[in-house]
Amino acid sequence: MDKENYFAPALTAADINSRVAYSTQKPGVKFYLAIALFLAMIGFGAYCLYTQITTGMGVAGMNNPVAWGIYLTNFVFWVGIAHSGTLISAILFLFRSRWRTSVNRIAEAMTVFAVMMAGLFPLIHLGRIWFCYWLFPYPNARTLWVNFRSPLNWDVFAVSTYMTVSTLFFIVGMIPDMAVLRDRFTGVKNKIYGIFAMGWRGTHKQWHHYETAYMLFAALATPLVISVHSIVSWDFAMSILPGWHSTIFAPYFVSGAIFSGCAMVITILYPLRKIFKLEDLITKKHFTRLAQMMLLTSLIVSYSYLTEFFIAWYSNNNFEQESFLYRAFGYYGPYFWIMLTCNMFIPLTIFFKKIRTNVKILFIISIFVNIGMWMERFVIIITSLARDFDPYAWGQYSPTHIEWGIFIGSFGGFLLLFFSFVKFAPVVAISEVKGQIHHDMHGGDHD
Amino acid sequence: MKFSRRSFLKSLGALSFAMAPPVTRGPLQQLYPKLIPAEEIIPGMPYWYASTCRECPAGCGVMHKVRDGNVIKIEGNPNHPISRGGLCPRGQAALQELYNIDRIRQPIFIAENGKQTELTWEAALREIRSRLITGRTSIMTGHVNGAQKKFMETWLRTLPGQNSLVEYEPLNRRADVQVNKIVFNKEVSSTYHLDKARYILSIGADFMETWQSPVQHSHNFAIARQLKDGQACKFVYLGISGSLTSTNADESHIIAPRSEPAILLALAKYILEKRSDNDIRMRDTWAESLAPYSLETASQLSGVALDILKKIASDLSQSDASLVLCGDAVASHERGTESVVAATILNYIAGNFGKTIELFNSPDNDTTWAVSDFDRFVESMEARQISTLMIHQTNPIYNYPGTQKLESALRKVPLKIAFATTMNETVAKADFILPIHHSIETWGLDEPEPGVFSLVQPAIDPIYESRAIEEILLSIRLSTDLPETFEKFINDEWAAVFRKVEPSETFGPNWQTMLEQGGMWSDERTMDSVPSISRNLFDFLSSLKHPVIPAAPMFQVKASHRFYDGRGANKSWLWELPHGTDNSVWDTPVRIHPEIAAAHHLKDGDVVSLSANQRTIEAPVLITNNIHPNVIAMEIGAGHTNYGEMAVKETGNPISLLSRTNDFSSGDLVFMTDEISIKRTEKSRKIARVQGSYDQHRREIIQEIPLAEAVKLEANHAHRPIHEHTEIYPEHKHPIYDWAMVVDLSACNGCGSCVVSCYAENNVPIVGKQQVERGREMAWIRIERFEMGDGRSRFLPMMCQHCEHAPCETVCPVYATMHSSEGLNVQVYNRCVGTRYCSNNCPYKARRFNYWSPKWPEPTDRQLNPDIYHRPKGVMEKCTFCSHRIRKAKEDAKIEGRLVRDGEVMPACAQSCPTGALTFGNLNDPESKVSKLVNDYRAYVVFEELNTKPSVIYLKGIKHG
Amino acid sequence: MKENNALVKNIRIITGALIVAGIVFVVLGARSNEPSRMWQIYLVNFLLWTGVAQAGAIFSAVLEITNARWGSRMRSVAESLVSFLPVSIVLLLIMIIGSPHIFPWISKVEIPAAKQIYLNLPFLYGRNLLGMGLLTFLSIVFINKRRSADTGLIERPRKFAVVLLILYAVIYTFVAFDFIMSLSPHWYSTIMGMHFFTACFYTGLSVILMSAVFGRWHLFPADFMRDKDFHDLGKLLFGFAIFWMSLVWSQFLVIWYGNMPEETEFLHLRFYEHPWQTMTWSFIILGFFVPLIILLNKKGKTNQIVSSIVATLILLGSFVHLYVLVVPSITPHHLYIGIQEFAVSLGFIGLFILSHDVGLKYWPIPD
Amino acid sequence: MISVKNRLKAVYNDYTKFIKAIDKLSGFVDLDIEVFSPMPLHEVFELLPQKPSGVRWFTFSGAILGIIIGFAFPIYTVLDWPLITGGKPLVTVQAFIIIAFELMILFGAGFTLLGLLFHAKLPRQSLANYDPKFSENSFGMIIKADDDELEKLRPIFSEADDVVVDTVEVDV
Repeated sequence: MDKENYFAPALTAADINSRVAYSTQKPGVKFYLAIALFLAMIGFGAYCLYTQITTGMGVAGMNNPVAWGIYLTNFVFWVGIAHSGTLISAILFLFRSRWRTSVNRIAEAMTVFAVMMAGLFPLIHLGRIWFCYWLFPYPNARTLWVNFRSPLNWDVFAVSTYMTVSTLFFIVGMIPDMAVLRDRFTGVKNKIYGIFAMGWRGTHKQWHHYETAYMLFAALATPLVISVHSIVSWDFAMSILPGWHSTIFAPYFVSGAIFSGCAMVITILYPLRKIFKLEDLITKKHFTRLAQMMLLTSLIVSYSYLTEFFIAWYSNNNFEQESFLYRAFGYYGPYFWIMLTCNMFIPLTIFFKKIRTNVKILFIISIFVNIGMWMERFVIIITSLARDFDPYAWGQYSPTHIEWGIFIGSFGGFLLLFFSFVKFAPVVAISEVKGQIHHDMHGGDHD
Repeated sequence: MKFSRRSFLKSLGALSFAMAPPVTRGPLQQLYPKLIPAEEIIPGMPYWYASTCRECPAGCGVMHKVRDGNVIKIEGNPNHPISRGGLCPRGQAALQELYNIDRIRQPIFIAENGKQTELTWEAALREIRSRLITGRTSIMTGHVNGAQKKFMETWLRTLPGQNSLVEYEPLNRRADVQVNKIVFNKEVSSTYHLDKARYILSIGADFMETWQSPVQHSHNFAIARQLKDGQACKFVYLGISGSLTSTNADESHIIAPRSEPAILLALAKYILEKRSDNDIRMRDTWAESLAPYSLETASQLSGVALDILKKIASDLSQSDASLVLCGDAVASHERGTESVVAATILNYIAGNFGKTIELFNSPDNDTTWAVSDFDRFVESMEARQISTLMIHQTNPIYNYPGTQKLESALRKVPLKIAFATTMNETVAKADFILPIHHSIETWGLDEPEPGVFSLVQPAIDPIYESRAIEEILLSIRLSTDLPETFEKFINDEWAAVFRKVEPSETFGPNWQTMLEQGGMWSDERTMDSVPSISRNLFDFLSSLKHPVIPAAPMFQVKASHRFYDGRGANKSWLWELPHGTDNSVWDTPVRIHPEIAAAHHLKDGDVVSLSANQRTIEAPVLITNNIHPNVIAMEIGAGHTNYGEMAVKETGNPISLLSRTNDFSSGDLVFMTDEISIKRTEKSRKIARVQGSYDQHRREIIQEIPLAEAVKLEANHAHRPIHEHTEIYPEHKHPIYDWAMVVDLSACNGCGSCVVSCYAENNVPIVGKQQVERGREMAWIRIERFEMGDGRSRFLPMMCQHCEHAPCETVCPVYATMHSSEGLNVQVYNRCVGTRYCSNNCPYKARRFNYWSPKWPEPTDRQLNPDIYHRPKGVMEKCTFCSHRIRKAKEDAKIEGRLVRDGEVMPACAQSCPTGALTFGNLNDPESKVSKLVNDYRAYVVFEELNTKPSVIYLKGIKHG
Repeated sequence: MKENNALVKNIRIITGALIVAGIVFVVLGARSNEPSRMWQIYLVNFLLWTGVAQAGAIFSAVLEITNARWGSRMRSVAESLVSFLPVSIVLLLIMIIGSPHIFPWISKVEIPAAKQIYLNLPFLYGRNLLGMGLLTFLSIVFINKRRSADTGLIERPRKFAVVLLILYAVIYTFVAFDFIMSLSPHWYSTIMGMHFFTACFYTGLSVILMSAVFGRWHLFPADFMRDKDFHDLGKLLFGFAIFWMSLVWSQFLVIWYGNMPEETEFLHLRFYEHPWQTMTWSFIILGFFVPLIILLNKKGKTNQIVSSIVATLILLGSFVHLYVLVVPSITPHHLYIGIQEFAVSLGFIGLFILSHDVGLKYWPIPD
Repeated sequence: MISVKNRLKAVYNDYTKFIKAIDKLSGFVDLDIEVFSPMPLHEVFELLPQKPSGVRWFTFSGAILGIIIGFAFPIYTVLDWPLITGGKPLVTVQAFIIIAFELMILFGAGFTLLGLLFHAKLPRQSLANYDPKFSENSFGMIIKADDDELEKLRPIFSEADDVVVDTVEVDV
């Protein structure tokens, strides 16, 4: 698309190899401290899950009207974050945008690990988690299959497909880089990287098939992203609850996912860039592009909020009107207003060039957006359940320490996987960056 | 359910051995087989035993369902004149007294220092016989009648010394007899027939909860409410504070305490003038003695607007069959009986005697002692005149105000023997505690109402080492006038009754039919002609003084719909049953008017300490404006100190605050006290309420139809199809059966008997106060109360609607819920994984989730219904229209090669409803009651605009003008 | 601009004739005994062609925001479509006359008071005229700015393009609510706005492709657009076909699953009742399956004849799509296909081409 | 039939020399050549044209298979034990479309991986005469040719940094 050069000037292929390999050296003490912290978080989460399984769902905050709590919020939150990776590596590959090359590996890693965390939550929120395998389509002893009409079953297909495809996309994308590392190290590391490189030799035939395969993966991953998060939104839109049953949910949730995904990418890139000294590979321009993506999707999300409120008024349906009034001014009103400020008003500042180019402010904005998007899922799920059709069954919900523990555990798991990935594999797609630099130097104006 | 095969066979054996005379240790005699001449008991088959409920003096006839040696369900006896098939929540919960963790298992001896030692029966009886001192013996019992009363009296008479049978019952029917003595100078009791009334005015008479016989009155009231040829009974309630009955009234107004006589006599005067035609004798004396009363003074005194009183007066005068009931008012102050006299006068002048009220000259019907006499009995004990005291089925330490006096008196009695099924405060004071049979385990003959001889027969072999009380008395001292075994006494009694009622028949063979029927009732009641007014009534009227209404707040103690006079407080079903009007569970809050709350700046849930007559209790506050601004009211139930695990202890016992003043004529307890002081404590205790909001928010869940329009529509049998929407789904058929339920909202009075019946039938677990607060109650059917906008509220029983287009079925990922070919929404417990999406998607929120694994400590697990799957934690459950009953009915029908007849299948809730509001049947059968009602002009469906096409159709309540 | 004025002249003649015929039938139809038959086809054509015209400006604005150079050539083709916008304002004014026959909530269907605040003629036409007028004005200003920025006079109107895009989304959402959703007053769907302006952009893309292909043969310089541009436009069209279908599918699925009578009447009429069922299936096949299959491989996109046929089919599909959205709400029981419909539609097409031709005068295609 | 051919490996550190050599080599027809580079080189694809990769057909067949399974599987299961839920028709095409779409992508991606592994003959372990520098920043090529052809080609590699020639058995 644009001809801008996204890397620091005078960057050669050799520098890239050394720069990226820097992250795969022997880990320092700080690394082990971080890993210990994440393991502690996971431990706490696992303990909370153990108590919930043994004593029963009662330890969590769910009750009769509000039977879904923050486990579902976390599920949609993690799936939303997962989609940013595929967006950056697949969709922008189809648009041939140039700023994605140095960012797509980190984004893909975030995808794979976020979707792993997301995949846990539909199981954790089950009442009888020890029968969770019944959700998968196999005939039980009396040849009773699963109910394919249920949106939760679509979820099973969608999340497992997404996990498989994004992992494949991630591993195939890394084959050439693994070959680079295989050639740099000897001994055990050579063996391990060799397995992942699957005997890659870098011949022009292999590159030819690799490029086609990568393009096909990207072509498949794009509709996959849209469909998976549409299905996640149809978990709620397929019900008849006021506040859930609205046709705009699919594009609303997809743009929300990309919105929170870009925010999480910025949140992770900012510290990563400092720790592993990748300033000249991941430059200010990347942050600006990500911020622009955030601005676009924030506008779509705000559009969806306003449309939902307008249609709730226009529809003159008593349930819808009361449900949205409760959402804005009821017991959970403050969370709604936090969501509105974080998702609608704060991203508008990205219009100004000063903010768009200041990486520190963008990092702060991305934190706000993450909080805002988590609040959005929380508000949608909880307020529509707290007060829906029958005033007899109106109630409240507040998460208990068990639920917060499992939430913290999921963050611990994500960060553990992410940090171990960064230690094990190249943080930036070496061969793609080389390709782009080579292309700039020798390629001339091809398109 | 720890009921291993070995223990099952053991109990099977024991059961067959029990076929011997029910008293296992007695000499073997000719065997009277139980209901079915069972060659052998087929395990798995339910057997029904007709008996009588002894939870309260009303005496409803019940059927006990026995499966494999355990009573699993109590249902009303359809052909018993009092219950007619229905039961109240207390009757349904009697099982929790039988299977109670705090049951006394064998005789206990409590030494001076309070050390309890368990004895065998022989040792206990030997010890008691040795301690027997010649001197006065008295049996302190609750209300007993029929054979048991006769046995005790004859037993006491044969003992040396001047013995007495003391019947202490705080809530009783003595007022009627006393008042009739004043008005007619005759000791006659009166019976009220609500079904014949066209206009009912109730002054504080909560006849749907505790007043006299709630099941019978509710049943008759529902008949009166039905719209037949343009007429439906109108019901107006005037009372000091709101109640379940006042909520069901067409108009309910709050009146000042002690202003009842003024209102009633003013109404009587109005009718006297209006109906100049009818032949009231001594019209002039009436006019002269009623002169000082007028509607104007009555309205100033009571605080009710004048035009309302005028409207009531004109309605009363125009109605041809009216009825005035006077209830709690009698206990509002020591001159309470005056208001009942005034009500009787109003009934007399309105000509209700002979139409809606009948008089009986059977004076010995209600022989409970007046509380004033009980005070003297306590003084006699204090004066060491009583040498032996036997306590049976009563708890005066809890429900008699003079607690300290009674305790010191009891200490003075050398020998105290307590006969009890479960421990309570008074029993704990005895020296010997002897376990007696629960009413389900013993024989008996009760006569709850004149002419009704109701059988009590054991349904199962006694589960612990208990014996019948009569048996114990005989083993203490054989009495010359009594046969040597209680069994023989009962046979003679029934033979005597039989001769009286059916002289032509011989007793032997008919005993069997009588066992099946559950007793004998002579239809023709001895009915007196309307007696003449006694002379001194008029000087009694003239002696009425102008009541002085105290300015300071007054404290009213109300009988509880769930716990009567505090006796049901060890039953978890009753605590978990939401209160009739404010849906609170596991607590009895004190109801306060907003003015008093503002004065003490209280808000809902703050704990106040109430003190009166040198005693103080603590209770949480519940603000309601359905109460007189100067009155605070609290229900009996909490405050038990020694009454088992379930009783609520934090909230105090309201009766202890009452002063021991008694009514001037009937001597009954006064249930109100003037000097009450309210102090705010720092503590606050959130009252667990199951209902989210009481306003319908324009969702028309409860719909009503004005009387005028209903009359027009009923006249031309208008019909209206329920579901007519554009359909984008294909039609699916129900070939044989299409089960549906019709709920008549004009009949349902929100008593909650269906809720407790469902708990008993379907093993619904109890979750406790803290979990109900967090919204995890498990009731499959619940009573929703919504305000109708003009100050009234109405009830709607809500259960799973078994929708044709059920939103819950689509979203279940594992086919745990689906639509059966019979129109039922099937919930498969063992397939459920617990995603809970079905509960989210159900607009009626009729689904419950097991957040914890339910526990039934021994012996409560013996009450579990074996037909129902034991749901573990993490599984969704809901109302299944008692699918196990449907399946059983279909099996029986299949054996006989026919379809299930209409009415053969009755879910537990429909069967137990005293007013017959719930009807269940097969829509495919055009003759069934249900298919006739479904297209009734009053029929509608909740949330019709969601197109879920429910199978539960509601009939609109009728809104009187 | 290659002066092929012989061809241009007879185009003008034909379009002139079509416009006259169109006006005659409009007037006849308005006076006939069932004027709503004419006015509904008038509304369908108005929405279709205004959407296409506006999409031209939006296409240029999107290229401006993403400062993509690949679309620089076809941009001027897109911008020439905008010339129809002023005409559409006039057509909107004319439509005021026919409003009682279009909007059922004026007389036929009574709506609750709260809704009458929003659904009343003065407010409805006020906001739409204002909105469309503003959009027309801004689009024209933007195009002039863009052309002068190309020649380096002023810096790129990037911010202007963003504002134009946001306004487009908001205003066309209200156009959708007013002119499509309000025709069945008790029906509502939150995605209607997004659904409409995406459909307009999608139809606009196909018209841009058609006019680019047609222009390349006859009017514009031969090497005006290379194969690569057609390939990119084809890919964009393919992408938008899927996105448009995902919105149609999302609306259908949510309403079908909810089965709320308020919402399913709209669906029942169009999916399950005889005359409209075939129309619905035809617009789905034309709008989605045809481009999906043909534009899937590279040849389909680069071969101009094939892509122009696909573009026309997409245009036809969009017409039928708007037809199915609007007409069943106005005359639900009778499917009118006759001369009146053809005449009015052709009149609109003539008007569009004529204004397009005038537009080319102001904004010549740079060679 | 096994025949002995000699194999020439040339390594270039400078790109321009390398591309000049490739340019010259592109003249020869059916040359058995393997070009090594650390990144995909579009100039090489143009100079040594290859037919479009077969991976596409794998993806296409995978997608079609996914759709077929996506529809057949739910329909079979629902007809195997027909249960009505929520009043919806037994064969709810609306729900099965979504299942089919997901499986289309799943099988599409799976078959693409198979296609890649098959065409690029990837999961093979031997890295015979592969120079680790090829993956860093230098380019190279390996040509198999019999003697006379080798002679013709030799001058082309004059500018190569390193040239190695040895013999290898090849079955032809």
